[in-house]
Amino acid sequence: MIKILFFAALRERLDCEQYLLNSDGQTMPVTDILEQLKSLSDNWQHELSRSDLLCAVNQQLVPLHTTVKDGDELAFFPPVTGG
Amino acid sequence: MIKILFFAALRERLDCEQYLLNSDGQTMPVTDILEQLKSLSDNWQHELSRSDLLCAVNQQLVPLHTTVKDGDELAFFPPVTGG
Amino acid sequence: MSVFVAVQSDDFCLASEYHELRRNAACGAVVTFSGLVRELNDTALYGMTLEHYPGMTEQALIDIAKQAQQRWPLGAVRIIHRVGTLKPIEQIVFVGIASAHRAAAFAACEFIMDYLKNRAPFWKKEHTANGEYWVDAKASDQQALTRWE
Amino acid sequence: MSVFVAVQSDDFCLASEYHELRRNAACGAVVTFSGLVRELNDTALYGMTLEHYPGMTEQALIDIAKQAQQRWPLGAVRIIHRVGTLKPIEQIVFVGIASAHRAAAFAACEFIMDYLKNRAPFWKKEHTANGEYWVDAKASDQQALTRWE
Repeated sequence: MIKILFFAALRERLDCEQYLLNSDGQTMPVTDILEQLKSLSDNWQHELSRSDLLCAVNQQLVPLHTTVKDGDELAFFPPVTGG
Repeated sequence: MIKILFFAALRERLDCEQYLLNSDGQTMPVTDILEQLKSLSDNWQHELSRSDLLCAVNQQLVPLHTTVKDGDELAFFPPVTGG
Repeated sequence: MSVFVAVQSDDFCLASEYHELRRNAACGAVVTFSGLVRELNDTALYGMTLEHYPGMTEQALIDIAKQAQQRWPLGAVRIIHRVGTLKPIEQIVFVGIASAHRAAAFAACEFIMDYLKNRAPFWKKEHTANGEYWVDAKASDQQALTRWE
Repeated sequence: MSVFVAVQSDDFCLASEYHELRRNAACGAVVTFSGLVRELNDTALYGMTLEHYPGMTEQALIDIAKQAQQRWPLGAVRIIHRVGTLKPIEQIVFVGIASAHRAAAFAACEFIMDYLKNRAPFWKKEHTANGEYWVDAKASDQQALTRWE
Protein backbone atom coordinates (compact mmCIF):
# COMPACT_ATOMS: atom_id res chain seq x y z
CA MET A 1 0.00 0.00 0.00
CA ILE A 2 1.23 3.49 -0.84
CA LYS A 3 -0.22 6.45 1.07
CA ILE A 4 -0.73 9.48 -1.17
CA LEU A 5 -1.29 12.92 0.40
CA PHE A 6 -2.51 16.14 -1.21
CA PHE A 7 -2.04 19.63 0.21
CA ALA A 8 -3.36 23.18 0.00
CA ALA A 9 -5.04 24.34 -3.24
CA LEU A 10 -4.52 20.91 -4.81
CA ARG A 11 -6.21 19.17 -1.87
CA GLU A 12 -9.17 21.55 -2.18
CA ARG A 13 -9.49 21.22 -5.96
CA LEU A 14 -9.34 17.41 -5.82
CA ASP A 15 -11.47 17.43 -2.69
CA CYS A 16 -9.12 14.71 -1.46
CA GLU A 17 -6.69 14.73 1.45
CA GLN A 18 -5.42 11.18 1.30
CA TYR A 19 -5.59 8.33 -1.23
CA LEU A 20 -4.47 4.77 -0.56
CA LEU A 21 -3.06 2.98 -3.59
CA ASN A 22 -2.68 -0.77 -3.68
CA SER A 23 0.78 -1.24 -5.11
CA ASP A 24 0.75 -5.08 -4.98
CA GLY A 25 4.24 -4.96 -3.46
CA GLN A 26 5.66 -3.52 -6.69
CA THR A 27 8.07 -0.61 -7.01
CA MET A 28 7.07 1.97 -9.61
CA PRO A 29 7.97 5.48 -10.73
CA VAL A 30 5.87 8.38 -9.45
CA THR A 31 4.98 9.17 -13.08
CA ASP A 32 3.13 5.83 -13.35
CA ILE A 33 1.16 6.56 -10.20
CA LEU A 34 0.29 10.00 -11.57
CA GLU A 35 -1.09 8.40 -14.75
CA GLN A 36 -3.29 6.07 -12.67
CA LEU A 37 -4.60 9.01 -10.64
CA LYS A 38 -5.23 11.14 -13.72
CA SER A 39 -7.49 8.44 -15.13
CA LEU A 40 -9.85 8.87 -12.18
CA SER A 41 -11.62 11.89 -13.68
CA ASP A 42 -11.21 14.92 -15.94
CA ASN A 43 -10.68 17.04 -12.84
CA TRP A 44 -7.83 14.83 -11.57
CA GLN A 45 -6.42 14.71 -15.08
CA HIS A 46 -6.34 18.50 -15.18
CA GLU A 47 -5.05 19.14 -11.67
CA LEU A 48 -2.26 16.56 -11.81
CA SER A 49 -1.03 17.78 -15.19
CA ARG A 50 0.09 21.16 -13.87
CA SER A 51 3.72 21.87 -14.73
CA ASP A 52 4.45 23.34 -11.29
CA LEU A 53 3.25 20.22 -9.40
CA LEU A 54 5.67 19.30 -6.59
CA CYS A 55 6.21 15.81 -5.22
CA ALA A 56 7.67 14.44 -1.98
CA VAL A 57 8.50 10.82 -1.17
CA ASN A 58 8.84 10.05 2.53
CA GLN A 59 8.79 13.79 3.23
CA GLN A 60 11.66 14.68 0.90
CA LEU A 61 11.18 16.75 -2.26
CA VAL A 62 11.94 14.50 -5.25
CA PRO A 63 11.63 14.62 -9.05
CA LEU A 64 8.64 12.84 -10.62
CA HIS A 65 10.75 10.03 -12.09
CA THR A 66 11.62 8.82 -8.55
CA THR A 67 10.62 5.23 -7.80
CA VAL A 68 8.36 4.42 -4.85
CA LYS A 69 7.73 1.13 -3.10
CA ASP A 70 5.20 -0.45 -0.78
CA GLY A 71 4.89 1.48 2.49
CA ASP A 72 6.21 4.75 1.08
CA GLU A 73 4.46 8.04 1.78
CA LEU A 74 3.93 10.03 -1.40
CA ALA A 75 2.69 13.63 -1.47
CA PHE A 76 1.65 16.05 -4.21
CA PHE A 77 1.30 19.77 -3.71
CA PRO A 78 1.46 23.18 -5.41
CA PRO A 79 4.50 25.49 -5.15
CA VAL A 80 5.10 26.38 -1.49
CA THR A 81 4.31 29.87 -0.19
CA GLY A 82 5.52 29.96 3.42
CA GLY A 83 7.92 32.37 5.07
CA MET B 1 41.25 80.22 14.45
CA ILE B 2 40.97 76.59 13.41
CA LYS B 3 40.15 73.99 16.05
CA ILE B 4 42.05 70.72 15.50
CA LEU B 5 40.94 67.57 17.30
CA PHE B 6 42.76 64.25 17.71
CA PHE B 7 41.13 60.93 18.61
CA ALA B 8 41.88 57.48 19.96
CA ALA B 9 45.40 56.03 19.51
CA LEU B 10 46.54 59.22 17.75
CA ARG B 11 45.33 61.41 20.64
CA GLU B 12 47.23 59.19 23.09
CA ARG B 13 50.43 59.07 21.06
CA LEU B 14 50.48 62.85 20.55
CA ASP B 15 49.26 63.36 24.11
CA CYS B 16 47.01 66.03 22.64
CA GLU B 17 43.24 66.24 22.43
CA GLN B 18 42.83 69.65 20.88
CA TYR B 19 45.11 72.16 19.17
CA LEU B 20 44.12 75.71 18.25
CA LEU B 21 45.78 77.01 15.10
CA ASN B 22 45.82 80.70 14.30
CA SER B 23 44.92 80.77 10.63
CA ASP B 24 45.07 84.59 10.29
CA GLY B 25 41.75 84.40 8.43
CA GLN B 26 43.38 82.53 5.55
CA THR B 27 42.00 79.45 3.80
CA MET B 28 44.50 76.63 3.35
CA PRO B 29 44.63 72.98 2.42
CA VAL B 30 44.70 70.39 5.20
CA THR B 31 48.08 69.22 3.85
CA ASP B 32 49.63 72.62 4.75
CA ILE B 33 48.28 72.40 8.28
CA LEU B 34 49.67 68.87 8.57
CA GLU B 35 53.13 70.16 7.59
CA GLN B 36 52.95 72.86 10.28
CA LEU B 37 51.95 70.27 12.90
CA LYS B 38 54.65 67.82 11.84
CA SER B 39 57.30 70.47 12.46
CA LEU B 40 56.37 70.56 16.17
CA SER B 41 58.43 67.47 17.03
CA ASP B 42 59.81 64.19 15.75
CA ASN B 43 56.86 62.44 17.40
CA TRP B 44 54.28 64.61 15.64
CA GLN B 45 56.24 64.22 12.41
CA HIS B 46 56.04 60.44 12.76
CA GLU B 47 52.42 60.15 13.88
CA LEU B 48 51.01 62.52 11.27
CA SER B 49 52.88 60.82 8.43
CA ARG B 50 50.94 57.55 8.75
CA SER B 51 49.41 56.54 5.45
CA ASP B 52 46.15 55.47 7.09
CA LEU B 53 45.54 58.84 8.77
CA LEU B 54 41.91 59.96 8.40
CA CYS B 55 40.71 63.54 8.35
CA ALA B 56 37.35 65.22 8.94
CA VAL B 57 36.40 68.83 8.32
CA ASN B 58 33.32 70.05 10.15
CA GLN B 59 32.55 66.44 11.07
CA GLN B 60 32.61 65.09 7.52
CA LEU B 61 35.29 62.67 6.28
CA VAL B 62 37.35 64.47 3.62
CA PRO B 63 40.54 63.90 1.61
CA LEU B 64 43.70 65.66 2.84
CA HIS B 65 43.76 68.13 -0.04
CA THR B 66 40.51 69.71 1.20
CA THR B 67 40.71 73.42 2.01
CA VAL B 68 39.78 74.73 5.46
CA LYS B 69 38.99 78.23 6.59
CA ASP B 70 38.77 80.24 9.78
CA GLY B 71 36.22 78.76 12.20
CA ASP B 72 36.36 75.25 10.74
CA GLU B 73 36.67 72.20 12.94
CA LEU B 74 39.39 69.88 11.73
CA ALA B 75 39.98 66.38 13.12
CA PHE B 76 42.63 63.71 12.61
CA PHE B 77 42.23 60.11 13.65
CA PRO B 78 43.28 56.53 12.92
CA PRO B 79 41.09 54.08 10.94
CA VAL B 80 37.77 53.64 12.74
CA THR B 81 37.00 50.39 14.58
CA GLY B 82 33.39 50.66 15.77
CA GLY B 83 30.51 48.32 15.13
CA MET C 1 26.79 24.52 16.27
CA SER C 2 23.31 24.37 17.76
CA VAL C 3 20.21 24.09 15.59
CA PHE C 4 16.71 24.77 16.88
CA VAL C 5 13.65 24.37 14.68
CA ALA C 6 9.97 24.74 15.58
CA VAL C 7 6.69 24.62 13.68
CA GLN C 8 3.96 25.92 15.95
CA SER C 9 0.63 27.72 16.09
CA ASP C 10 1.75 29.77 19.11
CA ASP C 11 3.36 33.13 18.65
CA PHE C 12 7.09 33.47 19.33
CA CYS C 13 9.07 36.09 21.24
CA LEU C 14 12.02 37.77 19.51
CA ALA C 15 13.61 38.70 22.85
CA SER C 16 13.65 35.05 24.02
CA GLU C 17 15.12 33.88 20.73
CA TYR C 18 17.78 36.58 20.89
CA HIS C 19 18.58 35.55 24.45
CA GLU C 20 19.27 32.00 23.24
CA LEU C 21 21.34 33.20 20.29
CA ARG C 22 23.57 35.30 22.60
CA ARG C 23 24.64 32.33 24.74
CA ASN C 24 27.73 31.57 22.65
CA ALA C 25 30.47 33.94 23.88
CA ALA C 26 32.52 33.42 20.70
CA CYS C 27 29.74 34.86 18.52
CA GLY C 28 29.91 38.64 18.19
CA ALA C 29 27.29 38.89 15.44
CA VAL C 30 23.58 38.10 15.70
CA VAL C 31 21.27 38.57 12.69
CA THR C 32 17.52 38.02 12.88
CA PHE C 33 14.80 37.97 10.27
CA SER C 34 11.13 38.29 11.20
CA GLY C 35 8.38 37.87 8.62
CA LEU C 36 5.03 39.50 9.42
CA VAL C 37 1.55 39.33 7.92
CA ARG C 38 1.36 42.49 5.88
CA GLU C 39 -1.38 44.56 4.27
CA LEU C 40 -2.43 43.90 0.68
CA ASN C 41 -2.26 46.63 -1.94
CA ASP C 42 -5.66 46.09 -3.51
CA THR C 43 -8.03 44.84 -0.81
CA ALA C 44 -8.46 44.58 2.96
CA LEU C 45 -6.78 41.55 4.52
CA TYR C 46 -8.63 40.00 7.46
CA GLY C 47 -6.00 37.36 8.10
CA MET C 48 -4.44 34.22 6.66
CA THR C 49 -4.32 30.50 7.28
CA LEU C 50 -1.02 28.66 7.03
CA GLU C 51 -1.32 25.02 6.03
CA HIS C 52 1.70 22.72 6.23
CA TYR C 53 2.82 19.12 5.76
CA PRO C 54 3.37 17.95 9.35
CA GLY C 55 6.64 16.09 9.76
CA MET C 56 8.06 17.20 6.44
CA THR C 57 8.14 20.88 7.47
CA GLU C 58 10.37 20.23 10.50
CA GLN C 59 12.61 17.98 8.40
CA ALA C 60 12.86 20.58 5.62
CA LEU C 61 13.81 23.33 8.08
CA ILE C 62 16.49 21.16 9.71
CA ASP C 63 17.88 20.32 6.25
CA ILE C 64 18.05 23.99 5.33
CA ALA C 65 19.77 24.87 8.63
CA LYS C 66 22.35 22.14 8.04
CA GLN C 67 23.04 23.34 4.52
CA ALA C 68 23.70 26.83 5.92
CA GLN C 69 25.99 25.33 8.56
CA GLN C 70 28.04 23.61 5.83
CA ARG C 71 28.52 26.86 3.96
CA TRP C 72 29.38 29.26 6.79
CA PRO C 73 30.92 29.09 10.28
CA LEU C 74 27.85 29.46 12.52
CA GLY C 75 27.43 29.27 16.27
CA ALA C 76 23.66 28.88 16.39
CA VAL C 77 20.68 28.72 14.03
CA ARG C 78 17.07 29.11 15.19
CA ILE C 79 14.09 28.79 12.85
CA ILE C 80 10.45 29.12 13.91
CA HIS C 81 7.51 28.96 11.52
CA ARG C 82 3.93 29.42 12.60
CA VAL C 83 0.93 27.53 11.19
CA GLY C 84 -2.82 27.99 11.56
CA THR C 85 -4.73 31.26 11.43
CA LEU C 86 -2.88 34.57 11.72
CA LYS C 87 -4.15 38.16 11.80
CA PRO C 88 -2.56 41.17 10.09
CA ILE C 89 0.79 42.30 11.54
CA GLU C 90 1.19 39.01 13.41
CA GLN C 91 4.55 37.24 13.21
CA ILE C 92 4.82 34.35 10.70
CA VAL C 93 8.45 33.30 10.66
CA PHE C 94 11.69 33.84 12.55
CA VAL C 95 15.24 33.01 11.50
CA GLY C 96 18.09 33.87 13.87
CA ILE C 97 21.82 33.32 13.39
CA ALA C 98 24.76 33.76 15.75
CA SER C 99 28.26 33.75 14.28
CA ALA C 100 31.73 35.09 14.96
CA HIS C 101 31.50 36.92 11.63
CA ARG C 102 28.79 39.32 10.55
CA ALA C 103 29.10 38.46 6.83
CA ALA C 104 28.44 34.78 7.64
CA ALA C 105 25.49 35.67 9.87
CA PHE C 106 23.87 37.84 7.20
CA ALA C 107 24.48 35.34 4.39
CA ALA C 108 23.20 32.35 6.37
CA CYS C 109 20.05 34.17 7.48
CA GLU C 110 19.20 35.26 3.93
CA PHE C 111 20.11 31.83 2.51
CA ILE C 112 17.77 30.11 4.97
CA MET C 113 14.88 32.46 4.14
CA ASP C 114 15.44 31.98 0.39
CA TYR C 115 15.44 28.19 0.72
CA LEU C 116 12.55 28.15 3.16
CA LYS C 117 10.46 30.16 0.68
CA ASN C 118 11.08 27.58 -2.06
CA ARG C 119 11.49 24.24 -0.27
CA ALA C 120 9.57 24.13 3.01
CA PRO C 121 6.00 22.79 2.62
CA PHE C 122 3.91 25.72 3.90
CA TRP C 123 1.01 27.28 2.02
CA LYS C 124 -0.75 30.58 2.73
CA LYS C 125 -4.43 31.21 2.16
CA GLU C 126 -5.45 34.85 2.49
CA HIS C 127 -8.82 35.91 3.88
CA THR C 128 -9.70 39.19 2.23
CA ALA C 129 -12.66 41.51 1.69
CA ASN C 130 -12.93 39.91 -1.78
CA GLY C 131 -12.91 36.30 -0.59
CA GLU C 132 -10.38 33.58 0.23
CA TYR C 133 -7.38 33.01 -2.01
CA TRP C 134 -4.39 30.70 -1.98
CA VAL C 135 -1.29 32.83 -2.34
CA ASP C 136 0.60 32.30 -5.61
CA ALA C 137 4.28 31.45 -5.47
CA LYS C 138 6.43 34.40 -6.57
CA ALA C 139 8.94 34.18 -9.42
CA SER C 140 11.19 36.52 -7.40
CA ASP C 141 11.42 33.90 -4.63
CA GLN C 142 12.55 31.27 -7.11
CA GLN C 143 14.94 33.77 -8.67
CA ALA C 144 16.47 34.45 -5.23
CA LEU C 145 17.82 30.88 -5.10
CA THR C 146 20.08 31.37 -8.11
CA ARG C 147 22.57 33.50 -6.14
CA TRP C 148 23.35 30.53 -3.88
CA GLU C 149 24.04 28.04 -6.68
CA MET D 1 10.71 56.37 5.79
CA SER D 2 11.62 56.92 9.43
CA VAL D 3 15.25 57.10 10.57
CA PHE D 4 16.28 56.79 14.21
CA VAL D 5 19.90 57.11 15.27
CA ALA D 6 21.37 57.07 18.80
CA VAL D 7 24.88 57.15 20.26
CA GLN D 8 24.62 56.32 23.93
CA SER D 9 26.41 54.75 26.89
CA ASP D 10 23.21 53.03 28.05
CA ASP D 11 22.39 49.53 26.90
CA PHE D 12 19.58 49.06 24.38
CA CYS D 13 16.72 46.58 24.25
CA LEU D 14 16.21 44.52 21.09
CA ALA D 15 12.54 43.91 21.92
CA SER D 16 11.79 47.67 22.13
CA GLU D 17 13.63 48.34 18.88
CA TYR D 18 11.73 45.54 17.17
CA HIS D 19 8.46 46.93 18.52
CA GLU D 20 9.23 50.26 16.83
CA LEU D 21 10.25 48.59 13.56
CA ARG D 22 6.96 46.65 13.42
CA ARG D 23 4.78 49.77 13.50
CA ASN D 24 4.62 50.10 9.70
CA ALA D 25 1.85 47.74 8.53
CA ALA D 26 3.17 47.73 4.94
CA CYS D 27 6.50 46.21 6.05
CA GLY D 28 6.43 42.42 6.18
CA ALA D 29 10.18 41.99 6.66
CA VAL D 30 12.26 43.05 9.66
CA VAL D 31 16.01 42.34 9.76
CA THR D 32 18.15 43.15 12.80
CA PHE D 33 21.87 43.04 13.41
CA SER D 34 23.33 43.06 16.92
CA GLY D 35 27.06 43.32 17.54
CA LEU D 36 28.34 42.01 20.88
CA VAL D 37 31.65 42.21 22.74
CA ARG D 38 33.17 38.83 22.06
CA GLU D 39 36.00 36.76 23.54
CA LEU D 40 39.52 37.02 22.16
CA ASN D 41 41.32 33.97 20.82
CA ASP D 42 44.65 34.52 22.53
CA THR D 43 44.00 36.24 25.85
CA ALA D 44 41.28 36.98 28.40
CA LEU D 45 39.22 40.09 27.62
CA TYR D 46 38.10 42.08 30.65
CA GLY D 47 36.17 44.63 28.60
CA MET D 48 36.57 47.46 26.14
CA THR D 49 36.22 51.22 25.95
CA LEU D 50 34.55 52.80 22.96
CA GLU D 51 35.75 56.30 22.15
CA HIS D 52 33.92 58.41 19.59
CA TYR D 53 33.83 61.84 17.99
CA PRO D 54 30.72 63.41 19.53
CA GLY D 55 28.52 65.10 16.96
CA MET D 56 30.26 63.53 13.99
CA THR D 57 29.15 60.01 14.98
CA GLU D 58 25.44 60.89 14.92
CA GLN D 59 25.90 62.73 11.62
CA ALA D 60 27.80 59.80 10.09
CA LEU D 61 25.10 57.31 11.13
CA ILE D 62 22.34 59.51 9.69
CA ASP D 63 24.30 59.84 6.44
CA ILE D 64 24.71 56.06 6.20
CA ALA D 65 21.00 55.50 6.89
CA LYS D 66 20.08 57.98 4.17
CA GLN D 67 22.39 56.31 1.67
CA ALA D 68 20.66 53.00 2.39
CA GLN D 69 17.28 54.65 1.96
CA GLN D 70 18.31 55.91 -1.49
CA ARG D 71 19.32 52.42 -2.60
CA TRP D 72 16.40 50.34 -1.32
CA PRO D 73 12.70 50.85 -0.50
CA LEU D 74 12.75 50.95 3.31
CA GLY D 75 10.02 51.60 5.86
CA ALA D 76 12.22 52.24 8.88
CA VAL D 77 15.90 52.31 9.84
CA ARG D 78 17.13 52.28 13.45
CA ILE D 79 20.81 52.48 14.39
CA ILE D 80 22.14 52.51 17.97
CA HIS D 81 25.83 52.55 18.85
CA ARG D 82 27.10 52.44 22.41
CA VAL D 83 30.14 54.32 23.73
CA GLY D 84 32.07 54.14 27.00
CA THR D 85 33.14 51.00 28.84
CA LEU D 86 31.58 47.64 27.94
CA LYS D 87 32.05 44.19 29.43
CA PRO D 88 32.28 40.89 27.52
CA ILE D 89 29.03 39.75 25.84
CA GLU D 90 27.51 43.22 26.24
CA GLN D 91 25.77 44.75 23.24
CA ILE D 92 27.77 47.27 21.18
CA VAL D 93 25.68 48.10 18.14
CA PHE D 94 22.19 47.59 16.74
CA VAL D 95 20.93 48.07 13.19
CA GLY D 96 17.29 47.33 12.44
CA ILE D 97 15.46 47.59 9.12
CA ALA D 98 11.78 47.27 8.23
CA SER D 99 10.84 46.88 4.56
CA ALA D 100 8.12 45.43 2.36
CA HIS D 101 10.80 43.21 0.80
CA ARG D 102 13.15 40.88 2.62
CA ALA D 103 15.96 41.25 0.06
CA ALA D 104 15.95 45.04 0.60
CA ALA D 105 15.89 44.62 4.40
CA PHE D 106 18.87 42.22 4.35
CA ALA D 107 20.89 44.32 1.90
CA ALA D 108 20.26 47.61 3.73
CA CYS D 109 21.16 46.12 7.12
CA GLU D 110 24.44 44.67 5.83
CA PHE D 111 25.23 47.85 3.85
CA ILE D 112 24.79 50.00 6.96
CA MET D 113 27.04 47.74 9.04
CA ASP D 114 29.72 47.70 6.33
CA TYR D 115 29.69 51.50 6.05
CA LEU D 116 29.49 52.02 9.79
CA LYS D 117 32.59 49.84 10.23
CA ASN D 118 34.56 52.02 7.82
CA ARG D 119 33.10 55.51 8.13
CA ALA D 120 31.65 56.14 11.58
CA PRO D 121 34.19 57.64 14.02
CA PHE D 122 34.27 55.03 16.79
CA TRP D 123 37.40 53.41 18.19
CA LYS D 124 37.70 50.36 20.42
CA LYS D 125 40.33 49.88 23.10
CA GLU D 126 40.45 46.38 24.54
CA HIS D 127 41.31 45.72 28.19
CA THR D 128 42.96 42.30 28.30
CA ALA D 129 45.02 40.13 30.60
CA ASN D 130 48.04 41.30 28.56
CA GLY D 131 47.29 45.01 28.82
CA GLU D 132 45.28 47.66 26.94
CA TYR D 133 45.32 47.77 23.16
CA TRP D 134 43.62 49.89 20.53
CA VAL D 135 41.90 47.54 18.11
CA ASP D 136 43.40 47.53 14.62
CA ALA D 137 41.13 48.16 11.65
CA LYS D 138 40.54 44.98 9.65
CA ALA D 139 41.28 44.69 5.95
CA SER D 140 38.17 42.50 5.64
CA ASP D 141 36.00 45.43 6.77
CA GLN D 142 37.47 47.66 4.08
CA GLN D 143 37.11 44.84 1.56
CA ALA D 144 33.42 44.51 2.47
CA LEU D 145 32.72 47.97 1.03
CA THR D 146 33.71 46.98 -2.49
CA ARG D 147 30.53 44.96 -3.04
CA TRP D 148 28.43 48.13 -2.71
CA GLU D 149 30.43 50.24 -5.20
